[in-house]
Amino acid sequence: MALVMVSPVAFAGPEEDRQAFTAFFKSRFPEIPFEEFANGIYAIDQDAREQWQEIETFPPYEFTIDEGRELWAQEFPDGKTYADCFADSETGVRQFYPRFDPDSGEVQTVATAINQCRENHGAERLKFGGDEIVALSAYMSFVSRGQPIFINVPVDEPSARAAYEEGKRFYFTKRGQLNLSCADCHVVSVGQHIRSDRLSASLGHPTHFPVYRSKTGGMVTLHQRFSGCVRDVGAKPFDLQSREFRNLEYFLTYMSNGLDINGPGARK
Amino acid sequence: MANQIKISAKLKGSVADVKSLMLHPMETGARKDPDTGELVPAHHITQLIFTNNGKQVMVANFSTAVSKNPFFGFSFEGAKAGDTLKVSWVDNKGETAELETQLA
Amino acid sequence: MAPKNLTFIMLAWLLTSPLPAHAVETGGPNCSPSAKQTQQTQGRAQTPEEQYKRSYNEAECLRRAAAAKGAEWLETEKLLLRSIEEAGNGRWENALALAEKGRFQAEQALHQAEYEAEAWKGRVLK
Amino acid sequence: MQKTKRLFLKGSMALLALASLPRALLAAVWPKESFDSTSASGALKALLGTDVTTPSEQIKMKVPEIAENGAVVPVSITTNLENVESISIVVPKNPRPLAASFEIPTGTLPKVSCRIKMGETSDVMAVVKTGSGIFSASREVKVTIGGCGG
Repeated sequence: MALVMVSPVAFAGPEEDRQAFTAFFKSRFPEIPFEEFANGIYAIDQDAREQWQEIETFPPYEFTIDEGRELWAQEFPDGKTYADCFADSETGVRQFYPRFDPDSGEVQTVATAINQCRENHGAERLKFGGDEIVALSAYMSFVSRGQPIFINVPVDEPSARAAYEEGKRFYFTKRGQLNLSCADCHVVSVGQHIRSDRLSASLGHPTHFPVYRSKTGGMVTLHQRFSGCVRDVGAKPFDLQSREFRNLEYFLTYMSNGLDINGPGARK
Repeated sequence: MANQIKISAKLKGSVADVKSLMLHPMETGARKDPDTGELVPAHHITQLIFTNNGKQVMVANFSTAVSKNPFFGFSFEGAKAGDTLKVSWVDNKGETAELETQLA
Repeated sequence: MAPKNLTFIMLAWLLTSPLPAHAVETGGPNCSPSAKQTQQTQGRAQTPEEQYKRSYNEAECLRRAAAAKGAEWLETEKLLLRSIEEAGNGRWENALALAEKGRFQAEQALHQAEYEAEAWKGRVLK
Repeated sequence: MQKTKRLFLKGSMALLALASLPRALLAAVWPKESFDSTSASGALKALLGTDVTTPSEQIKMKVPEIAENGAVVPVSITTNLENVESISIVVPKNPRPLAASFEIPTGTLPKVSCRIKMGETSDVMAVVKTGSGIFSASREVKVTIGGCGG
């Protein structure tokens, strides 16, 4: 009985999922080149794009990048720095996150990796969504600008695949009082108006975070954005960096493999 | 991190194209603190002044209706490489910030 | 979109589930399947207070069941907390109305989660 | 190309000395009365002595048709008019319509850009004072209630 109900598609491999995912957006927006999806809604909405470009000429997140650069160079109590945890290459490491961490058996994001690094070197963990961790991840995105996302779901790690599948399930599951899934807005209704906003494509969603949002006049992380979306459909959000959100990020970022990191970004 | 200014100045011949960004809350005085419900007092940059080699090239007067972390761009003639462009602001609380940069 | 039999499933679930009616004051109801109802009200009309407490406990157990599935709605817990506040002021009718709203939401969230357990697979792009 | 012009406000030096502002800012006075005015007309009168402006097609404005967010509306103004002394941005429907005013000394191009807040859909007026008069241009910017930010 259960076997009959399981659609084979739901268990297609990550790479087949990704190809189907990108093919959908390619057929929905044949005029938009693949790499443009890294620009989120501004790949689709021209009037908004001009305002965005104007703000990107001198974006308010520049202060945050500076702060992150300073924090990156600070020494931990044992004299080490972040560079000892992350490869201190010119192209950064943002494009490789989230990644499956065999030690913990869980998905590690930039934020959890930052805290892991601090813990390993005798520094206190930072509060997720707090100024310092956001500045650090903004700086790390900045360093990785132009690097294509390269997320791996190792085939020899069943837990990695399970985490990916859990993220995929989250993405396609309707939730909340409005009974909407991520895919309902950002795949099925992509480009449609929701009041005065247009719905962005999920392809490219993770490339540009954290973002400076005009609405709040501050930085917003991907998980804060997840939280906002879950709230918007009338469901109780999960915690920042919860297993649910990390797995969702794993799936969503895998779907954007090959797109360039272009964070941090400015958003309305 | 307070009182920061960022400036970018590009020379095109003798014209300097100046863009600047200031870290400032630009509180209108009409916003309520979500935690306390109290009005947050107005706190905004009132005046932004640019000088090039000591000569004033721009005075920008701002109200509270200029966006948080204000951006301001303008251009002036008669600039050359090596000139000292200086920007300073003052806000309604009397706080100030300034920054100097060499045109290149 | 919702399957026709979900209401039935939920009804069956409700009927077979224990509905402990105690301890709004002591950190919430005991929702474990082995918990027995401690208060029997059969044979006489319930007081508004009893009605409320029963409703609240049911709602809170349903809410926890929805939360355990990661399917809790945004306002459910707030509704129930407000009902406790109303109850604390002896406004049993208001308290009951809020608890019932919370119960409705929690039920719907559970319906949703049970339906979605399979339905999401049909939405995966292929 | 541009001629010498008078001080933006006479007597500003004395006023500022009293206010004991930093030396770098001893240049011009912040036109408080105009900024405090709750009408566009009042703001212009306080700032320029009159609220009568001549519409001019030589003023080019770049503003969005629909603001992505009323908190950050990019505004760029440039003009071919000569002897420009000041450029001001007025949003008649804002609680305090005068958003910003820029003093343009000789040698500075009449070309400014900034980002402003708008409470609701309104015209955005560019008011340009030159040696020969006061000119204006106007464009409507729609401010809508967002959905969820894209």
